[in-house]
Amino acid sequence: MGVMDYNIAHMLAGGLMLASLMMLYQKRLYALINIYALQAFLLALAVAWQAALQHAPQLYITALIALLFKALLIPFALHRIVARLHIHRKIETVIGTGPVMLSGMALVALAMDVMLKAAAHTALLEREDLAFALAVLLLGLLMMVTRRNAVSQIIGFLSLENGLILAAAGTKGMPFMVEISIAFSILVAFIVIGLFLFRIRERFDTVDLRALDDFRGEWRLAEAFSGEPSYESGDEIS
Amino acid sequence: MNFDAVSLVLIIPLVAAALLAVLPEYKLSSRVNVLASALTLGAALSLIAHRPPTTRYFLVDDLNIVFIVLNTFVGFTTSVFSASYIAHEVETGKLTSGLLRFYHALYQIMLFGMNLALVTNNIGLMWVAVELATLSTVVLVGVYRTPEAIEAAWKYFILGSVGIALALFGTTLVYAAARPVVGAGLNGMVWTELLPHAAALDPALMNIAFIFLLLGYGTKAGLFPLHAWLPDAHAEGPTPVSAVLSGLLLNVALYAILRFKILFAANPHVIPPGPLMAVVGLVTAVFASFMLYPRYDIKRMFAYSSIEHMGIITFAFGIGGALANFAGLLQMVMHSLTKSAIFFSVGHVSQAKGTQKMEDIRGLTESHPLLGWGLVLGVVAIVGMPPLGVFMSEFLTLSSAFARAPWLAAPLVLALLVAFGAIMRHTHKMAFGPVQGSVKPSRASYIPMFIHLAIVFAAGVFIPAAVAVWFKHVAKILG
Amino acid sequence: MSLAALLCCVALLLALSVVSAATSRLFNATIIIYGASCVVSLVLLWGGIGHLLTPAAAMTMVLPVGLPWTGAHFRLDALAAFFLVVVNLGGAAASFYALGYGRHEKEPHRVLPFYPAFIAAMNLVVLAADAFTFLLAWELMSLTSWALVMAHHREKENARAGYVYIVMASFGTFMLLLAFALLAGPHGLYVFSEMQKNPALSWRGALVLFLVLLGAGSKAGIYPLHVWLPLAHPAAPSHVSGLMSGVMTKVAVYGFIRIVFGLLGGGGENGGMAVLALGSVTAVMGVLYALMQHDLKKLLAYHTVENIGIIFIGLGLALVFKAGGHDAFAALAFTAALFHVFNHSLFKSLLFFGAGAVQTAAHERDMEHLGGLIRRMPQTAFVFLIGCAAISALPPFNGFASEWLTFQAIIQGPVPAHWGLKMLVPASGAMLALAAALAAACFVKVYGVVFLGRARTEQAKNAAETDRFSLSVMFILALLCLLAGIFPGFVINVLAPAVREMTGAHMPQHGAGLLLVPVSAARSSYSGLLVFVFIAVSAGLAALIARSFGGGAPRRAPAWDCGFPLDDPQTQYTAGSFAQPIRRVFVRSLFRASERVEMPPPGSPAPARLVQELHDVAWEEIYARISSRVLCLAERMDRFQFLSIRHYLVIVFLSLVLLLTVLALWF
Amino acid sequence: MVLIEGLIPQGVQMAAVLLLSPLLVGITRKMKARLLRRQGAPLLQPYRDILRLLRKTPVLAENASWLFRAAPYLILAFTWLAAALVPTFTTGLVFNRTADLIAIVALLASARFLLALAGMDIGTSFGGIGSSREMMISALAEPAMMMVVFTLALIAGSTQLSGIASYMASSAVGLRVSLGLALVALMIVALAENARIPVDNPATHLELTMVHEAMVLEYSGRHLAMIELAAAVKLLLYVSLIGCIFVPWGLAQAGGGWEAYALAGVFYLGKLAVAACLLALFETSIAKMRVFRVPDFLNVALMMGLLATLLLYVTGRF
Repeated sequence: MGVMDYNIAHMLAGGLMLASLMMLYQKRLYALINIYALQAFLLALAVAWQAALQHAPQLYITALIALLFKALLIPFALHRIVARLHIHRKIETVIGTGPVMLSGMALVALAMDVMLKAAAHTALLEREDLAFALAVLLLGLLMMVTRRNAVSQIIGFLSLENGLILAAAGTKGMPFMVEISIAFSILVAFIVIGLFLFRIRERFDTVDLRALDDFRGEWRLAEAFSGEPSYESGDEIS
Repeated sequence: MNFDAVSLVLIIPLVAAALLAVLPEYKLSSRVNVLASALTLGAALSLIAHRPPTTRYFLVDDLNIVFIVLNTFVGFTTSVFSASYIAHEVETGKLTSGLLRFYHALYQIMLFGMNLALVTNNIGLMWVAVELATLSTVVLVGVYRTPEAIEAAWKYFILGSVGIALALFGTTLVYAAARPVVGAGLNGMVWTELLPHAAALDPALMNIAFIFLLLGYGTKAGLFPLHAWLPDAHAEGPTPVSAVLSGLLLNVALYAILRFKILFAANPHVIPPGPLMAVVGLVTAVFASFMLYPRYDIKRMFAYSSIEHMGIITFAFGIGGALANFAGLLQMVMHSLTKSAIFFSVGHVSQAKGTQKMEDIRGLTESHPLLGWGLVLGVVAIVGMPPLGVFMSEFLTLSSAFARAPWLAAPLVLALLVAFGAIMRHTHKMAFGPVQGSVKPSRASYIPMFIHLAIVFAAGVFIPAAVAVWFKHVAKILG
Repeated sequence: MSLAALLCCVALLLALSVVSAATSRLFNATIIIYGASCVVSLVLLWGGIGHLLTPAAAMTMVLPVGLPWTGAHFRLDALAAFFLVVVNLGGAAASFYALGYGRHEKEPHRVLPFYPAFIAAMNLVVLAADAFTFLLAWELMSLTSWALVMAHHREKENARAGYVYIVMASFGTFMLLLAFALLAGPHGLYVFSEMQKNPALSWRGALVLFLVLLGAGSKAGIYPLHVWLPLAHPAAPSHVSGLMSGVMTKVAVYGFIRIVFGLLGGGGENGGMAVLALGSVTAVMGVLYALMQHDLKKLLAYHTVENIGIIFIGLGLALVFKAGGHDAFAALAFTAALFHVFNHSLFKSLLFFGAGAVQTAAHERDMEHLGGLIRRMPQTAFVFLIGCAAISALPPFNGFASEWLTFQAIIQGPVPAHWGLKMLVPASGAMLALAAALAAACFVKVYGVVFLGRARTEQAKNAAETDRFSLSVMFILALLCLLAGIFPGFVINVLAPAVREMTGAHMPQHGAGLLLVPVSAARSSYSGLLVFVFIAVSAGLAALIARSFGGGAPRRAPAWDCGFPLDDPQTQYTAGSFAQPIRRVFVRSLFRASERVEMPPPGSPAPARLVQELHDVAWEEIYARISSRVLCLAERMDRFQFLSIRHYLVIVFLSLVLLLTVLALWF
Repeated sequence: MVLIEGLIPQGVQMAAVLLLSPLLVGITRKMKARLLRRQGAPLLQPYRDILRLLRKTPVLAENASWLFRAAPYLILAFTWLAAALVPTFTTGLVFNRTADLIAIVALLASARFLLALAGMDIGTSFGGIGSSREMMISALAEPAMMMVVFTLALIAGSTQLSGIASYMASSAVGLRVSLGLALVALMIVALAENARIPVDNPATHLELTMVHEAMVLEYSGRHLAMIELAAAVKLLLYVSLIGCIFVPWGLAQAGGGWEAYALAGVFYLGKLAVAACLLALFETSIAKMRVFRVPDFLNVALMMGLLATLLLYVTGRF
C-alpha cells in the first residue's frame, strides 16, 4: 500500500470524525442534517476506497448503500419530517456548546489513546480506522445524550452508525459487510419510519422527547397512587 | 446445504412467517403458529439425537443445544398460550385481525432470529440474528399502539439500537484481533476457529472488545444499568411477548455473552471477564430486587424479577467453576420456564380482572383458583423455594460463591431476600384476602403453565443423570 | 423398621397431599386424609421408637434424586430417631385431633392438601443427611406451613402473619444455606458424612455457628428472631398450630443440633456462651411477652419462645461443657435439652389442642371474652390444667423433670474457666428460675381467666364440651405428660444413644426408674413417682380424714366476696388486670410500657379512660427499621424507573466512557 | 428391716411437721401479742381453730368448680411433702432422695399454683387480686430462692438438703460472705412466701393490700382448715430450712439411734421457739409495705442471691 493510499484513507476517516465534531456545535437542524449527509458521503468514499485497497468488491455495495441511502435518502426524509412536522429549527441542547465541544475533544483523545495503544500489532491504517471509528461512535453517543430534539438525537445515532461501518470496512476482510450494512439500513429505516409513525398517529404534539416522557411506564399509575408529584423530566440527572 | 435439522429449525419459522403474513383469519393463523412452533420444537429435539457436523455457519454443541431446545420449547408453549390469549384480546377489541397477521408473522420471525443466533457458528451472523430478534420484538411490544406501548417500544428500540451498535463494534474488534492470527475472511468470525487460537489474539484489542460486547449484549440481557427498556417492554406488550422476552430473548443475549466469555477466558493476557460479570450481575440483582417494591403493575414487577434473575445468572457464570456454571445454566433454564409460566398466568389474570394494576387484583386463589394457585406456585418457584428448580440452582450458586468469596455472596443473599420480600408482598395481596375485581371465570389454557411448572418441579427434586452429565460437561466448557 | 420403609411412609404422606389436592372438596375427605395421616404417622412413630429402643447401628440410604451428583442421602441414627418420635407423636396426635376438630373447618381444601406434606417435610428434615435434601425439606416445611397459616386468608391479620412468616423462613433458609456452604467448602461436599470429616475451624466455625443461630434460631423462635412465631402459629388451624409450636420448632432445634453438634463438632466456648446467653434472654422475654398477651393462641406461641429458650440454655451449657472437655456434664445438659424438647412437644400440643377446643366451643380466642369454661367443658378443663401444670414446670409433671435437669446441669457442672461464663452460667440459672416462675404466673392467668371464674360473654356461657376425638387425644397427651414426669429415668435411658452420638458421653443408666440421678445420688436426685404417689395418697387421705370430722356435705351459697358480691361478670379480674402487677414490675422498660389516665374535663359526662401502651421493642427497633429502610431505599432507586430515554442513554454512555477510561488508565 | 428402721424417723418427721406447725403459729401469735402488750390467744389456739373449721359444714359458692374443692387437699399434700423432706431433727431420712432442694421449691410452687387458681375460681375481684399479686411476688421470690439454692449447692456440692445440712454442720464451712448474703436472701424469701409483714399481713382480712387472705376468702369449713394447716406447715418448713442450713447444730446423723434423735428433737423445738420469737419481734418492729414496694424488697433478695452465687463462681471461695 502506497503512502498516497494511506493518506487518502486517513484523510477520509479523519474527515468523518471532523464531521462528527462539527455536528456537535450545530444550532440549526437543517445544518445538522446537511453535515450528516456530508459525513455519510465521506463514509461512502472511505468505504469505496477501502474496497479498492482491499480488492473487496462487496464493499462497493456497502459504499453504494451508504451513498444512496444515507447521504441522499435519509437526509431528504429528515428534511421532509422537519418541514412537515413543524419542528423547531433551533436545536435544544442540554449543555452549552463549549462544554460539549470540550467533552468531544476529550472523547476523541480517549478513543485515540485506547485504540492506538491497543491495536499496536495491527496495520497502521486499520489501527487508525478503528481509532477514528471509535471516536465517531463516542461523539455520536455524546450527541444523542446532549440533544433533546428527537431528530437531532437520531442524527446522533446515525453518525454513530457511520463510525461502525467505517470500523467494519477498515478492518481487512471483514465478512458480512453487506449483510451488516443492510441490517443497519433496516434499523435506520425503522427509526425514521418510527418518527413518521408517531406523528401520523398524532400521539405526540411534538417530537421533542419531553412529550414522550409523559408516557413513560407507570408514570401515571405512580402519580395516581402516591399522589405526590413525580420527578421532573428535566436534566437534574445526567 | 442439505435439508438437515438445523436448517429445519431455521426454515420452519421463516416459512411460517411468510404464510402467517398472508393468512387473514386469526383463529387459523394462531393454529398455524402453534403448529409451526411445534414443528420447530420437533426439529430441535431431533438435534439432540443427530448432531449435525459443524460448519463455518452452523454449530450445534453441548452448550447451545440446551438453549435451542429450551428456546423452541418455550416458543411452542407460548404459542399455545398465545392462541387463547389472543382470542380474548380479539373479543375485547384490543387487537384487530390485521394487526394479528402482523403479530403472528413477527412472532415466527422473532423465533427465527433467536434460533439463528443460537445455532450460528459465526459471531457476525449472531449479531445480525440478535438484531433481527430485537427488531421484531420491538414491533411486537408496540402492537397495542397505546401511548404507553409506543413509548415502551420506542425506548426499547433506541436503547436496543445503541446496544446493537456497541455489540457490532465489539464484534468488529474481535475480528480485528483475530485477523492476524486466523487470517482474513470468514474464518475470523467463526467461533470454532477463534477458540483454538484464543490465547494468541491481541489482548489489548480483546479488552476493548469485551467492554463493547458486554455493554452491547448486556443491554439485551437487561443488565444494570442498561436494563431500562426491559420493564416497560414487558409491561406494555402483549403477555405472550413478555413471556418470550423474559424466557427467551434474555437467554439469547446471555448466550452471546457466554460465548464471548469462553473466548476471553481462554486468553490469559486478557482481563478475566469473570469478575466483571460477577460484579455487574451482583449490582443488577441488588438493584432489581429493590426495584421490585414500589411496583404497581404486575407485569412490570415480574420484569424486574427477570432482571434480578439475569443478574444472578450472570453472577453465577462470572464466579465460574463447575458448580457455579452448572448452577447458572440450571438457573437460566428454570428461570425461562418459570417466568414464562408466570407470565402465562399473569396474562390470563389480567385479562380476567381487566387490569394489570396489582391494587385491583385481590383474592385470586378464591376467585380463580387454578390461575391463582398457578401464580402462587410460579412465584414460589421464582423466589427460589423448594421443591422447585430455582431452589437447586440458587442453592448451588450461593453455596459455591459463599465458600469461595463470602463477601460476594453476602450482597447476593441480600438481593435474594429483598426480592423475596417484595415479590411475596405483592403476590400475597393478589392471591389471598377478600376478593376484589371481576370473578367471572376465565377461559384460560392452563396446560402450558402447568407443564412448565411440572418440569420446574421435577427438576427441583430430580435431574436425570444424563441431563446432569450433559450440563456438567457444559459447565466445564464454560470454564 | 428399615429406613426405606420409613421413607416410603414419608412418600405416602406426600402422595396423600397430592390426592387430597384433588379430592379435598369431597364430603369425606377430611376424615380420610386425617385418618390416613394419623396412621402413617403412627407407623413412622413406631419406626422411630423401634430404632431408639433396640440399639442398632445408624442406617443410611442414598436415593438418586436431589442434587444430581450427590443424590439424596438419608440417615437414621439415634438422634434422628428421637426427633422422628417427637415429630410423629405430634403428627399422629394432631391428625387424630383433627378428625374431630377438622370438621369445623369451612374451607378444607385450603388445609388438607398441605397438611400431610407438612408432616412429611418435617420427617424429611430429620432423616436428611445431605445439605441439599435437608434444606429442601426444611423449606418445604416452611412452605407447607405457610400455606396452612394462610388457610384462613381473609382475615387481615393472618395475611400479615403469613407474610412475615414466609419472609423470616426464607431468611432462615438462606442463613442455613450459607452455613452449609462454609461446611461444604469450595468443592461442594454436601453430604453430612463428608462435612464431618473436615470441620470448619476458627472464624469459619464461629461464622457457621452464628449463621445456624440465625437460621435454625429464626425457625425455632430465638429472641429477637421470634417475631413471626406469635403471628403465624395462632393464625393456622389449631391442630396445625399445635404442630408448628410443638413440633416444627423442635425440628428447628434438631437442625441446630445436627449442624452445630454433629457437623461442626461444637462451637467452642464462645459459641456456647452465645447460645447460653441467647437462650436465657429468649426464655425470659418469651414469657414476658406471653404475660402481656391476651389472645390465647398467641400467648401459647410466646410460651413456645420461652421453652425454646430453655432448650437452648441446655444446648448452650452442653456446648460450653463440651468445649471444656467435660463430656459427662455436656451429656447431662444435652439430655436435659432433649428431654425438654420431648416434653414441650407433648404439652404444647396438648395446650394448643385445648385452645382449639375452646375456640370451637366459644368462637373466641381473646381471653377477655372467655371465662368459666371449667363448668361447660370439664374434661377439656381437666386436661388443660395438666398441660398448664406441666408447662409451668410443676412436679410431678414432665416439664419439671427436664427443667430440673437443666438446673442440675447449671449447678453440678464444673465451674468454667472463662470469666464471661463464670458470670453467665449463674445468671442463666437465675433467668431460668425467673422464666419458670413467670410461666407459672402466666398459666395461672390463662387458666384462671379462661376456665375459672364466670363467663364473660354469652358465647362463653353457651360453650359445650368438645368432641370425643379431641378429648381422647388430649387425655393421651396429658397421660404422657404425667408418665414422662414420673418415669423420667426411662426417657433418659432411651435418650442415651442420641446423647452419646452428639456429646461422646451419656448420663448414667437409670435402673427401675424410681430415682432420677444426674450425677450421683449424693449430690442430687428426684423421684417423680414418689412425689406423685405421695401427693395422691396424702391428698386422698387428707380428704378422707377431713371429712371424718363430720362437717358433712358442702352447702352451696352465693359467693361471699367480703359481703359485696357483684353479679356482673365484668367485675372479675381480667387477664389484663391479672398481669398488671407483673407488667408494672418487669416490663416497663423492656416494652416501653406506659399507662395514663385520661380524665374528661370537669363537667363532661364522658368516662375516664385508662390507656395502656405496650411496644414490641424487638419489632420496632429491628424489623420495622429494616423494612422502612428497604422501602425507603427502594423508593429512592425508583427514580430509575422514571427517567427519560435520554437519561438512560446518558447512563449507557457514561458506563462506556468509564470502562474505556479505566482501560486507558490501567492497561 | 433396715427400711423399717429408716421409715420410723421419717414417719416421725412427717407427723411432727404436720402436728407442730400450728404450734409454731401459736407461739408466734402469742409472742406478737405480748410484744404489743396484749394477752393474746392461747398457744394452742391454732389447733382449736383448725378443729373447729373441720367440724363445720363447708359453704361453697354456687359456681365453685371441682378444682375449688380439690385444691385444698392438694395444697396441703404438696406443702406437707415439701416439709417432710426438710431435715428437722435428723439428716439422711429415707425419703430425702425423693426430692432435692430445687424440687422442694417446685413443690411449694405447685401448691401456690393451685391456691392461686382456687382464688380465681369463684370469679370475684378479691380472689383475682390475691392471685395476681401472689404470682407477682412469687415470680420474684422464686428466682431469689433459686439463687440461694445455687449458693448452697456450690458450697456443699449438692442440692440434696440432708447433704447440705451435713456439710454445713461439719467444720469445713467457716464463715463466708456468700453464706451471709444467702441467709438474708432466704429470710426475705421466707417472709414473702409466708405472707408475713412487711410483705403481707397474716392477721387481717379485707385490706386492699392483702395477698394470701384474699385468695382464700371464699373458703370455709374443712377446706379452709386444710389451707390454714398448709400455711402453717409452710411456715414451719421455712423455719426448719433456715435452721438446718444456717444453724445446723444439734442435727442427728442418719442412723444415730434413739438418744441422738431425742436430743436433736429437743434442739429442734428450741430452734422453733427462737425462730417464732424472732419472727414476732421482727414483725412488730416493722411496718407493712405498699404492694408495689414489695418487688423492690424482693429484688434485694434476688440480687443478694445472685451476688452470692457470682462470688462463688468467680472466686471459688467466700
